[in-house]
Amino acid sequence: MSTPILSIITMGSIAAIFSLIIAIAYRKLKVKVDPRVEEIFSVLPGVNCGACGYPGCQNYAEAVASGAAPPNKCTVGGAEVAALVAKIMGLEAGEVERKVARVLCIGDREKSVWTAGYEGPQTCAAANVAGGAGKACSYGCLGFGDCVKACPFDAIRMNDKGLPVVYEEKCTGCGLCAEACPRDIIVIEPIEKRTYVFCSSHDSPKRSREVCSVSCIACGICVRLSPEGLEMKDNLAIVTDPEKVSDQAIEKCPTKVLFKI
Amino acid sequence: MNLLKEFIKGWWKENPVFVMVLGTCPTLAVTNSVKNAIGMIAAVAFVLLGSSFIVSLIRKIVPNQVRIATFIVVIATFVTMADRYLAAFYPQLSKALGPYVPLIVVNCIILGRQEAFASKNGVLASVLDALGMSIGFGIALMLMGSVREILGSGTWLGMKVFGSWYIPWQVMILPAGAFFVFGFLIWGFNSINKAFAKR
Amino acid sequence: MKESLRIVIVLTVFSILSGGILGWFNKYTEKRVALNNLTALQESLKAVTNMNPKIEAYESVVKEKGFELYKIFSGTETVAYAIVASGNGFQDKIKLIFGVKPDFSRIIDLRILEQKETPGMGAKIETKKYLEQWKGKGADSTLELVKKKPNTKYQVEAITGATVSSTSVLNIVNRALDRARKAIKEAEK
Amino acid sequence: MELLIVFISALLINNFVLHYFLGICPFIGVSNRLDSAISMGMAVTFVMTIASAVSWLIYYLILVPFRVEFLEIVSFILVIASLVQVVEMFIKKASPPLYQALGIYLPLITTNCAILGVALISVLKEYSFIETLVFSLGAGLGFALAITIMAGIREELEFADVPETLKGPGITLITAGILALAFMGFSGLIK
Repeated sequence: MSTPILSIITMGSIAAIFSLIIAIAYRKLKVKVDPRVEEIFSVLPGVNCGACGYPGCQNYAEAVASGAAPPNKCTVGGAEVAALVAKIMGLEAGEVERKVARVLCIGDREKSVWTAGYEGPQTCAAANVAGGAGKACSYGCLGFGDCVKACPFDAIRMNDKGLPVVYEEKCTGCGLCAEACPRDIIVIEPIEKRTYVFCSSHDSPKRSREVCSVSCIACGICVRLSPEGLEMKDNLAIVTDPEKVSDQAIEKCPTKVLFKI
Repeated sequence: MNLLKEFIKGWWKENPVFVMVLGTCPTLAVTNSVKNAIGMIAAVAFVLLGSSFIVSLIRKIVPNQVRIATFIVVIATFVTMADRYLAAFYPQLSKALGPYVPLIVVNCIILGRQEAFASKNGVLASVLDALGMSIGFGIALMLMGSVREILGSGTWLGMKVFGSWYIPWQVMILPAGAFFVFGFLIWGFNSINKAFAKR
Repeated sequence: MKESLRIVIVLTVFSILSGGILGWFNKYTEKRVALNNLTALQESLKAVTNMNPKIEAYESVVKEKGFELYKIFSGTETVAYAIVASGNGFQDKIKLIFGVKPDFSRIIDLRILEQKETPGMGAKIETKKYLEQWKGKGADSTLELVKKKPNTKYQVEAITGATVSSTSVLNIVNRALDRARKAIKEAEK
Repeated sequence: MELLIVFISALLINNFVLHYFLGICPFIGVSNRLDSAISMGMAVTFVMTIASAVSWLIYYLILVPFRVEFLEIVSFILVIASLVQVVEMFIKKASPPLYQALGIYLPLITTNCAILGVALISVLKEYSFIETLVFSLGAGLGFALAITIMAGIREELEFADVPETLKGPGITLITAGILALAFMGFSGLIK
């Protein structure tokens, strides 16, 4: 018998035996799996290269489905896969609209008071531990860009005055920047919500005037003008319903902290 | 999904070796000389193109449980053809590459591209993507091969680069050197990307 | 049931297809590969016995794992023996071939076929300088390694900085010689 | 005695990761946590031994008699892929805790160069069945040893002041280079 026939028989028999084993195993060993894991796994490249730090895509899919892992750890898949996975997870949470990051502080180097220089490690986390790196306001943005480093989509960048700026079209609302910010001034909100009090300081009116020229000094004018849209909580006005915030309240705000982007 | 982007992305932005760190086994193993690197690039390119073409054709009819097994059989067929061809017509190169030609079967790039791309997109896109990835792989291997050969044995493709005053830096041909060169190249690669990203 | 049937059919069909293609493809390359191996063997035989053995001029006496013995003829009379032997080197296997006079008095020449010794040090066993000295070495008793210039035909000079590789080559040759002598005695009985 | 030499050479001298460059992808990817590295090492050793045993049987019982040695690549990888698929299904069903610790690495193993590498190299070196088993055990443990050491080092690296662009694969490879240098010390162990 010539070699090609022999090789066909060999390959055919090996494949037949093993595919039979797989088929039987598949039928007998069926195991119920969370449908979302299947859905995410189908989107992942399936290279099982472990670059995401998880040993294999199946394990990473399970981690994302159970919420233990962020949707963008798959370097091989890059941005498209991350967006897809985020969508699957996002979709799962019910609302359809996209979420974006908002930075609730506009006190950059010029507008806020800095009482000391800082030589320590150039990260917000370290600066925050070292007493706020000389920034008088103990709630405001330190400007060392931990959020920028954390963002895998390059959707947030520091402007020249040391304040992070969010690029809405790139932001997938994954929340990594919010996690990275030691002062928790970044919030993840639906994209439609555009009116905020861009300050997170709970200092007393006197103290907040001293430390920053664009801080919420808890004067209460905006709350009085549109009570349904705003609420004063511990010396800081917070927007509860963006539609109910009247233009008058925005004009009347003495430090121009309440506005619509 | 414009096809040009698929083709170009494999060259630098999503270079399979430096960015996705796939296919590292041959990258480290055969780049002790540029001649071997070229041999490996040709083999991988042939296999990647062939299998991407076939996989994108058959992707609809393969059930999920045997997806990896079937794709691997297709890839292995191409690899065996490449291996037999090299052994027959280029015996020196086949001996130099040794066990690494058959190991292209489990090369993470090829199976990666089949699973991530070819099994989800049309034929033309898959072939273009495979071509792009092969070029990216080629660039990476040529870079690695040249650095290691020039430093390690003072020659490039056999031609003497330095005069006789240069004492070859032996470690570059050794496995340890391969790791160092690859590590530094990735470092350089990331720094360049970061610089571009910043602007 | 249908699903598992599909599994079996798809995988088997593809494997058969691949088996067929490879079988057919192999038919073309097989002859060339065999030819390459044959010419490689003849090259090495010629190199170590500096005779030009035409295809029918040699005969394989012993072919085992790690040891092969060939008898070289010129006309009908045995002109030399060629021994292929391999053993553990510094890093990995070393495979070498050497020619011996029919009466096992002298080694004609020696070539290294395969080695993965450390480049620059152990790898020097492939250089001309090292291989030259093997010509004419005594083959009728065990050879020994010396660090300086050898003065008898049973001494081989080691490569500085690669003593382990040099000793390995020496051990392989000594073991191969003993084995060859035994094989020849049996062949004559 | 011969078996010990084969074992030691696979474990230390020609370590599969640091000398033969096999199994680098998981070596870089999964070596950031010690526990996952150890489980990965065990899973690789476990499948490697079975895979090379089955491959040896196929080679000497089917391929050689039929003189179709060129099929070795296709048949070995087919066996490995199916074996991994079945073992994964079996462990997932039999004991989920074991699957949690070990099974999740199994799909990773099909694309692992080391497994096919062991099978091919043991055929290349014409090892007997016992030698192949010992060789693959040594190779698997060598892989596990290398990846565990690397995981230990990388856990320390988390706190080191590594330049931004060097983090991830870059620093791992340079550390692996130093490890490879250290492992070169084992050469010449066997005369």
